[in-house]
Amino acid sequence: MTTKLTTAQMAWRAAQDIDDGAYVNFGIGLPEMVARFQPPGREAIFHTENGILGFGKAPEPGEEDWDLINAGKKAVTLKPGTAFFHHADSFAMVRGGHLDVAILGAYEVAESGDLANWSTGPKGVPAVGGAMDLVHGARQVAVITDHVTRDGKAKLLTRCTLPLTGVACVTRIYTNLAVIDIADGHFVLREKLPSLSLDDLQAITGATLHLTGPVGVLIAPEL
Amino acid sequence: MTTKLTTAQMAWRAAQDIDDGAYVNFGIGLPEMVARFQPPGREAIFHTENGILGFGKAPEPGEEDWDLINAGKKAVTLKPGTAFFHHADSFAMVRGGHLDVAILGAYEVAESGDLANWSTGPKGVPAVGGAMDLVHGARQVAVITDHVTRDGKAKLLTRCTLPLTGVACVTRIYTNLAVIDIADGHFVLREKLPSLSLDDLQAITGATLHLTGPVGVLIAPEL
Amino acid sequence: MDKTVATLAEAVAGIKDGAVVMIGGFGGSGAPVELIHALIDRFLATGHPGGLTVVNNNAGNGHVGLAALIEHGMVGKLICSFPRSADPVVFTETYLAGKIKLDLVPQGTLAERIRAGGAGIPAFYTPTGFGTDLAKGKPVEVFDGRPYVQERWLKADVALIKAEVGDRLGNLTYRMAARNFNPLMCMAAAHTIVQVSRIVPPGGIDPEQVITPGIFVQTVVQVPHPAQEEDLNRAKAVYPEINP
Amino acid sequence: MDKTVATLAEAVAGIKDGAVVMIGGFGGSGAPVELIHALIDRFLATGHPGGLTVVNNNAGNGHVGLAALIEHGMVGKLICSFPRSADPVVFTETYLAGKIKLDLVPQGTLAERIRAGGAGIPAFYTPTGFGTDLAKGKPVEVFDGRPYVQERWLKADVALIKAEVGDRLGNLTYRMAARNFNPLMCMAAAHTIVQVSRIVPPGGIDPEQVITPGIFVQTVVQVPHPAQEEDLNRAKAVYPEINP
Repeated sequence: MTTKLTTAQMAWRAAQDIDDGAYVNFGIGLPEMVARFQPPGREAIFHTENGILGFGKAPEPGEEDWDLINAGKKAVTLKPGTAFFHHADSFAMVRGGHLDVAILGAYEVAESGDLANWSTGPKGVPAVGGAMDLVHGARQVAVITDHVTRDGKAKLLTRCTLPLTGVACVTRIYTNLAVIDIADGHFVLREKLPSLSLDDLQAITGATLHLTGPVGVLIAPEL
Repeated sequence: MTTKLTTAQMAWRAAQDIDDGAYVNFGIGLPEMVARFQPPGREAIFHTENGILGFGKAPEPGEEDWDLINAGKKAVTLKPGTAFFHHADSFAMVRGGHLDVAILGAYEVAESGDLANWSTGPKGVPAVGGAMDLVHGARQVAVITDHVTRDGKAKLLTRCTLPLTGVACVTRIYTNLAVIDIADGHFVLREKLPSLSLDDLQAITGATLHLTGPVGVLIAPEL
Repeated sequence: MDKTVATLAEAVAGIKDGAVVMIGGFGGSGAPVELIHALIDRFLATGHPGGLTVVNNNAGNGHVGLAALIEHGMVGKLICSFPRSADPVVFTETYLAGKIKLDLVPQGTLAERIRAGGAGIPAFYTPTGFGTDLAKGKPVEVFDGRPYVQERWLKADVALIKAEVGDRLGNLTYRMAARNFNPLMCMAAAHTIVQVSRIVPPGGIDPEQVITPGIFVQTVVQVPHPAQEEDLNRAKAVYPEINP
Repeated sequence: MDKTVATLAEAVAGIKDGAVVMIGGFGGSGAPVELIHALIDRFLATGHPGGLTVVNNNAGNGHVGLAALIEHGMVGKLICSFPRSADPVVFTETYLAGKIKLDLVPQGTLAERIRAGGAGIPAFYTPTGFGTDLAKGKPVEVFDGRPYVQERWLKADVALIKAEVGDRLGNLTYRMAARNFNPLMCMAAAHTIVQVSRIVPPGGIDPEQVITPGIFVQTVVQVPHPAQEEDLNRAKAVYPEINP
């Protein structure tokens, strides 16, 4: 029985790829956790859609200032060098290619790089937020997601079945089982859990996993 | 012999039409002089393309700060309530319809409202500046100009002969002989010097002057 | 020139039935709660204004501010990017009952459309939304080999804005991330109404620090200690209070 | 992360032959005179970079700054709105001799094209220039009954910027109307090089007062008492001085 990565371990793994000095935007939810695992000695700068660059960690409970929040409406703090700006300037940063990395959640990712992460279908109240903007503009668009749905269905597919967030936009996927790049319309396996065979991983992946070199070992510390 | 208005008197006349609280942009040259004749009790706010709203008069010689200049590169001063902003915001004010009045110079104005004020033809170095932006967006685009050229040729025409700055943009013309509105593709005479007959004025105007009511008396104080 | 008025009631008196009303804020941050409540007061007293089209990033939270505006049936249509919140019950029920129309716009496109409205740019192209349901029916053009969606400007009759410091000329500063959509909406509305925590004389704001120059503002009203929507919701507030 | 470098020479070392270089300023106000002169020094020492395409509102004044860059034959093409000044002799003679190309753009369109380049907007529509020679050949589209010209974004390889205060993260403030095109050009260049009068530690600029957030800046160099182009010209300065 394979021990999947925990969400914290997935976030840790994604954090290892963020360079010193990188400008990063984290989607709401699991992607936000990546900020916690910034490797020592590296200083990435965090961007939030609602107009802050270079914010710090969450305040202590009771210390919140509700004019100092992130895109998920959670309280954050100032750091030396923080800057405030309005929403059009904020999305100029996004759309204009100034972010190095955006890390987002996903319902489905296709081998083409298509992403579906905003709508599970026509029922209920639709909501999109900044997801469709974030998938365009950041130099790298990474997804962090469980490898399969709660029902065990593949989330990595030849083609998305849910409404798209963006076309051909995802460049890397961090799952609880593997790290996969998207290149030339293919999933390229970079790392997998050592206890998991390639065949078993392929069996729960909805499109072919390509290999372009040795597959690395996906490991993360206990967190 | 008719005594034409001096440039100061033309500027004075134009200034009488600027309401309290109006946001105004003055073109380089003669239009800038209009700022000097703001009627007492009225507070108009002056905009300059290079990113100042609400600047004050020229400083004393030797007191200039060359980071505090207008679009004509002349030194201005601060007033309480001045604001600085960048060039895109500055032209958002222009293009976005936020200025009440732009007062510009002219080589030629057509009865259609077409304006030619940036190029006298293909020779030399062409230069346009902000003129083409200013003619669109301001709620009223007024021109201040001698009624005829130095050679005595008409500047108010059925059709401009020089390269256009803008199409159907001018709404009012202040000359040294008359005040003329443009409405429905016609010159409508509002005021003329009392000593000048309508026939004499028409003779030096390149398109028909229409009357839609009594013609006012164009008078200005000695200045 | 003096753009200040003495009361919230006076500030919102001119808003007409059917008006397009931009409301600043991102969630509760930067939301002009007192202006919205003044508009509700007017509606409760006079039956007007109704049938509003509201432009906001969200759709209200709890039973105060924008949520209360919707709960009182004053909003016929909402243009927003994210109609969800910690307590979205008012919008959700109104929407699922078919009593409010929703025009969903990606957040960056919403911001840029509002800026375009303020800047006199009738249309622009963006990569955002290409190939998705939200771009269906919109013109697409390829530039430098990449497809982009054409989006139109967004303008409003009125903007309701929360700022921090203002002067009688309408110059404004904001407070931290409460800035968000507020400066853009100031630009895009024919009549921009601003609540500020503090009115200072002209010159009281350093000209370098003016975020919204007064040309974009028509009305300023002082609200010295504005409510934070998040605090109201944590206190389970409902507007207007039934037992005040 | 530290974007500061110690010398002007280091700051401009990476600019390549044929680069598109945006240069901030409106006339002399906000013009990065020392960065331009450092680039001339490099050219005099190495013969590079040449064949530059420069984007600036003007075309230089006298024989310093941008005028000197042109005078040394480093500029193959200029994109600007107003190539005139108190002493335009350098550009005028170079242009009339056919040694420099000129792309004349209305000033507001120039500003908006640069902002669009920085904001990822490949094209937009403006009323400016419709029906004039400067819009010839450009697509026209009618919105709400009014014709508009389609304009494309403008991007650069490098921007040379003058700011007032900066920190190692690249956050910037400007001085009065020296702001002008500078913040826009920071956004539109792949590599933005800024001279500041003063470098402060992060936090030394109030986060409310940052005009250019550091994300738009790659290199910062301190020039404590920058020359004002207007003062140089009144002193009839020529760069480099023949008798220093």
